[in-house]
Amino acid sequence: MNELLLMKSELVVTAIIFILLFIKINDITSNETVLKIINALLVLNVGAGFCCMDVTGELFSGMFKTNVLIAFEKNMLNIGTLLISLLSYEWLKNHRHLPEFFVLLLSSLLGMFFMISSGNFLIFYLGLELSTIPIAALCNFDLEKKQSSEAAMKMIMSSAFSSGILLFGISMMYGTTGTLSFAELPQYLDGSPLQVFSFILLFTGFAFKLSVVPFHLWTADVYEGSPVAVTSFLSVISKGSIIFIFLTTLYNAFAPMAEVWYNLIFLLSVLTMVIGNLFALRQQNMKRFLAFSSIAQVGFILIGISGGGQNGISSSVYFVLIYIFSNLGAFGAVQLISSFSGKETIDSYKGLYQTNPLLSWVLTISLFSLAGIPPTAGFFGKFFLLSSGAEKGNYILITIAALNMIVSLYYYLRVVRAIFMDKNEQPIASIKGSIYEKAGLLICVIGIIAVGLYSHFYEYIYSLSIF
Amino acid sequence: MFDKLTLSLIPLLPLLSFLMLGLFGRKVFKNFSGIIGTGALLVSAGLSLSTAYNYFFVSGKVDGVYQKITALKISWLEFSPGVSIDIGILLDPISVMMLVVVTFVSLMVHIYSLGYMKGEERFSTYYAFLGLFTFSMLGLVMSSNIFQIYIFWELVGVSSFLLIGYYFDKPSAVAAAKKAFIVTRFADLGFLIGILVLSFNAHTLDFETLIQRLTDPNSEYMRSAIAPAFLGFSSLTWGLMLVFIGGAGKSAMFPLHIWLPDAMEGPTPVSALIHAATMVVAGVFLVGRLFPVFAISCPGALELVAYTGALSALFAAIIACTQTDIKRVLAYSTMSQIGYMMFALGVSGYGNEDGLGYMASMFHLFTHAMFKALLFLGAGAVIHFVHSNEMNDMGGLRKHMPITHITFLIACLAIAGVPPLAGFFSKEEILLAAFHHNKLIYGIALITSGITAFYMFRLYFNIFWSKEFHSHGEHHGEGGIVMMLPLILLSLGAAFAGFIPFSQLVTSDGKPFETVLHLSFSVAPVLLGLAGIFIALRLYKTQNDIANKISSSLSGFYSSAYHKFYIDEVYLFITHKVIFNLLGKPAAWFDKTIVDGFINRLGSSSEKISEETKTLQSGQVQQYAAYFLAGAIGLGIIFIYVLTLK
Amino acid sequence: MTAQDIIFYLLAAFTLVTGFLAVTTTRIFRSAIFLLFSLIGIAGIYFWLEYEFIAAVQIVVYVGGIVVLIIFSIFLTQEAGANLPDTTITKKITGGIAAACGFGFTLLQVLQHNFTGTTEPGIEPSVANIGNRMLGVNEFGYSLPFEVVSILLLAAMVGCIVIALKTPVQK
Amino acid sequence: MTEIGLNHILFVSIALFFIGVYGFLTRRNMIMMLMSIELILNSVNLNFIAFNKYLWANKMDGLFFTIFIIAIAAAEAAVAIAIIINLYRSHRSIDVEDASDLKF
Repeated sequence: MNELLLMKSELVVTAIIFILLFIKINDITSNETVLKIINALLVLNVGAGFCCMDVTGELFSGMFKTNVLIAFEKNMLNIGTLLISLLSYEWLKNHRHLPEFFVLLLSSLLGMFFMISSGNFLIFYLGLELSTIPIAALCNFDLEKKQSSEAAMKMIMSSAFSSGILLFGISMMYGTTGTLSFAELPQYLDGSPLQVFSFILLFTGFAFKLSVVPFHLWTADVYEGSPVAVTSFLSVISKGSIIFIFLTTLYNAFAPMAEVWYNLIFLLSVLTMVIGNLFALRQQNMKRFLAFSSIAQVGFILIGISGGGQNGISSSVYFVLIYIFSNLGAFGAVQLISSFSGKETIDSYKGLYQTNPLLSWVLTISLFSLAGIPPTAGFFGKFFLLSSGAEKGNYILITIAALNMIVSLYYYLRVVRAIFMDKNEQPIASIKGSIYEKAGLLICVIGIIAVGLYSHFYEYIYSLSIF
Repeated sequence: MFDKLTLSLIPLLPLLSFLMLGLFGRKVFKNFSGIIGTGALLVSAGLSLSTAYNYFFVSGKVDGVYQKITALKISWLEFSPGVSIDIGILLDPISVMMLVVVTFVSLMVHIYSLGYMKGEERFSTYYAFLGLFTFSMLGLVMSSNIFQIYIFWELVGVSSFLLIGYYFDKPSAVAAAKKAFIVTRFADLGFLIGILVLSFNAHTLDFETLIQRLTDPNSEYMRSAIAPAFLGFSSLTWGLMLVFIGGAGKSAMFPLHIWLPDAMEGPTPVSALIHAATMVVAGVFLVGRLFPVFAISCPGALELVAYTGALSALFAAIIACTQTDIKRVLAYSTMSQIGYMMFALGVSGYGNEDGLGYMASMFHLFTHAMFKALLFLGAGAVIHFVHSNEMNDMGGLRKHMPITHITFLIACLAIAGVPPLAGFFSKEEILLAAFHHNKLIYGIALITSGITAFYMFRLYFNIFWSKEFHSHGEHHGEGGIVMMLPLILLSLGAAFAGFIPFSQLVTSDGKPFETVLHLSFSVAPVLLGLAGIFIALRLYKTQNDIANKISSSLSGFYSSAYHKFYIDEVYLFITHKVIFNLLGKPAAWFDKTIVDGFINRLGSSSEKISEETKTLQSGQVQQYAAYFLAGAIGLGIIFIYVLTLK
Repeated sequence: MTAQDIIFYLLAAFTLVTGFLAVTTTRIFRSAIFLLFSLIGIAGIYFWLEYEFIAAVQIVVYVGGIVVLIIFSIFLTQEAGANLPDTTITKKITGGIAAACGFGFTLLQVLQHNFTGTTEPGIEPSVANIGNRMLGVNEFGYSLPFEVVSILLLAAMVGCIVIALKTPVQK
Repeated sequence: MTEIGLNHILFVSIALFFIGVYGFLTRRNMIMMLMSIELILNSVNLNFIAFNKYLWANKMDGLFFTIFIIAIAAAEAAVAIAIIINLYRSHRSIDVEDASDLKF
């Protein structure tokens, strides 16, 4: 029984996948009813996630392991998935392949669960592929749109290439150490050049999924072309899951290589922040804009990760929690506007405040949180990331990060300005979202405010961050 | 002692007013919004005054020393072992003084705006923003924790962004709001890193503990903090300098002042509140808050404060002489006066009479709040009347606006340091402190005080005397009782605030001391001030084209000076040729193109780089893969051959 | 040089040459066939290494599955695929340089590395051993990855069907 | 016994890997790119088998990794081909250089 409890998140998600397949095969109900069922199931899934969280243990001789932190991370991903489902109501309502959409989405989620629970390169790799391949298919879910299939093609091609390189790294790592298990790895690591090289190849696999420069080039294209629901899943849930497993592998499996990855992260986080910000400056399409801004955010998370130790874990996980709410809030607003008016450029957002004041505030709060302006949670998240980085005394990195925060502020304000201050002859018409979308946005805003101001969240995560 | 509830109400009332007006203002309260906001602030101001009375005269002093009282402390987050982030209220002489200043000036602005902003479409939004600003400012001054102060510091930034950009249909206002926000945020990040540095050294974020740990030379915290860390400075020095950068940004010190003149695009009462009395002195307050650390442990950082302040004071005063937009004159004047406060802190020592500069700085902060708010509100009345910010459109207004005229004159005399008005006393103390510590700064301060008198009276004469005022169409008088009452109240402050015995109340270590005013010492600054006034009088009281003609061409000056050697021309030569053309114009140019231009160029060049690197994102997935491979191999080469870590 | 060596060299040369031809031949159908040969060559190396089961899987899945799938899709897209303009020479050169540098660098690292293996006795890669482990849940059991892969295949199937299904004409 | 050592096989696999990379970087036909990916995955498989055989025969990690890679390669190829066919429908082309509407 206890062994089943260890895998309960995975089992629940698998069960939902099969329920959905059943619904599809029998073709029983209309889209709206199916969405009701799905949302109810996802709420149940979130609820189930919070039950019996404090089981710790291993299964399959260490291939699968879980603890409270991992359970909490899975809950975060569950909440994010629920939010995406709520926020995409309008788009999903009319989609011909609704159950399949969720089958793929949840398969991907399941893959992430396996990935962050993995104690072994094999499960890690399988989880990674299970989380990637369905997303590539999902990118194509705007079936009539040319851009959607282009995005899917770019996604599958780049990710196949990346996983080829990742696998090459894993195979070399296996050759030099003789083990695939994360727990056994540290004792075989001796820092020989081939190991360093295979570690770097492995690292690029993470970096690709995290959109770390220079492995980020697919990001913006795929984000722009895909349906917003998929984009937000990619940029929030997928990134979050990679950060979690990244932390585990770096701090545990690759602990003896700390010097290498510390320098690697230092180098790449600077590059990532600078490039992400520079490109975000120029974007007109909101999805593309958010893509580059999320690249810059990843640069920030890397700073926290470079701190190492308990602070590194807790600040990164805490930031991901905030990032889920802030980014989904922003994507939710973009999604709503896009599905009602089809407009996605920043220019078309001009004068939004006149017609949709509440939505404007939601978007503004989310962007402020992404920019790290107090008292939104984003500020606290960035503060803890910076202080985790500062613990290593790397003030150069902190200073560059601070400079980048200014640049990012500049472009976030550009959007806010368009919404509130610029004049527009024909602003986007007043949007009446459904109860689902309202609930989703409300949860995001509450999350953005509460996670920052209610310190218990950080304390809780900090208390879990022991490994 | 101090009732927690009462104290918390002081900031919470404006917050409540913000929430009410922000959420329901437009629909429910409409035109009552102003009354609600003002009412909330009236109560808040009353509470602050009673708190101040209670603190200074009843229970604040124990054994002859004003205590630091932590009236409220809620532990918000145990951040890492031993370091907790608290939300609290710290009462000490400067925070109590700031409470009074902030609530009083804010109340005046609230009342004044009832008339000034009447009929605005977003009237209730305006009051909501005022409430938010006041709340954040009060939270800032009451903070007991350096992290708390930072949060409110940022909130002040956000709310001032909203207020400056209030006229959002004016592109210049929007640009100014954005600039103010971004420049101050830039500085704030310095502050944030400074906080990180200090807190990592002291292992605390709490002000009292932090100051105690970083001033005790025997503590282990101190030893690690003063060890050389980076570029030869100790991490303590770095921390304090970074914190000062934050303060310099908010307080518009050179070269981070570029946002201040532009910020004048906001409504004039807002300028009175933000850019005269409250937000801009936050930097001074911050340095004052950490003053023991600066003075005892790190005189080097204090030196930086002193020179930055002195440079800003002189630089801004010179530029103020060249401006024709009356609000810009006041903006530069503010920058100059805050420079005074800064260098006063910079030349101060810690404890007893040594702390004269500290006392003087806080004194000047107090008196400056009065007369500068008055000047802005007076300027607002004038702008309201003339519908223009330009000096050239004004003149001869004394008959049309008698109350404004008199109060404005009082303020000008006060800022010029004419006894016995408020500015005289505080300035004397500053000069005295500077005289004892640093002769160079004393000299700069003296010159600046002369220039100050000159440009203030240039402003005064240009507005109220000069030519006759030709009214175009309808004018609606001075603006009624709601606009005049704040002017009168503030002018009382500007006239009599100097008699408050500050050295008995606000000192660096809490112990009162006696100050003596040496009449002989006052002669020089007062004479210089009067000279400045006199020159302005000769030049601007009546319209005379000699001034323009002479200043326009060099040859013109020589011929007329050769043929008719009038004393006027000597003045003119000194003022227009030397100050205006030789110093003022280049300084203004430098300010506009180099300092300000640097930031603009930074923006445009990063957009340019962004434009040029766009080919990186070519849309070709094979090219992406090539970059991917190159990245992987490149990193491999770097980490195996270049960064050999073994 | 023993016969075994010669067989290996032949297999290796066959694999590499056909692999190279697969990525350089202009005619797409031919390159698919070369790919087929190359994959068979690898299966040959597996045989040579005495990993018969893997060799069998290689032939069944790759040769019988993937390559057929690829050939099938070539037919489906033939009218566009047959006459593609040739790759530009710059692209070929940059691609070639990138690949050659990568090859040289990686090979250098591998050759410089002193591989140390285990001294414990090996396990026979027999079908019985593999089968027992594949479904084992105890130590060295691979039933979890097996289940994960099964879900992955399911998801991939669902995805393929949705995407490749011909969209009915909208009314 | 044979003289063929680990390095010989690694040479083959690395060469095959970069042949695959070369194909991926240069071929314009998306199906060709997919075929290059298969070469890359095969070279990795060869690596795993070689290491398993020569160095770590006491466990069967490498062998099983290979089996799973083969399974995943099949799934990946299937999805990729579905996407390519869909793309072909809308673009009437499977030239990767044509599919570059999304850029900058």
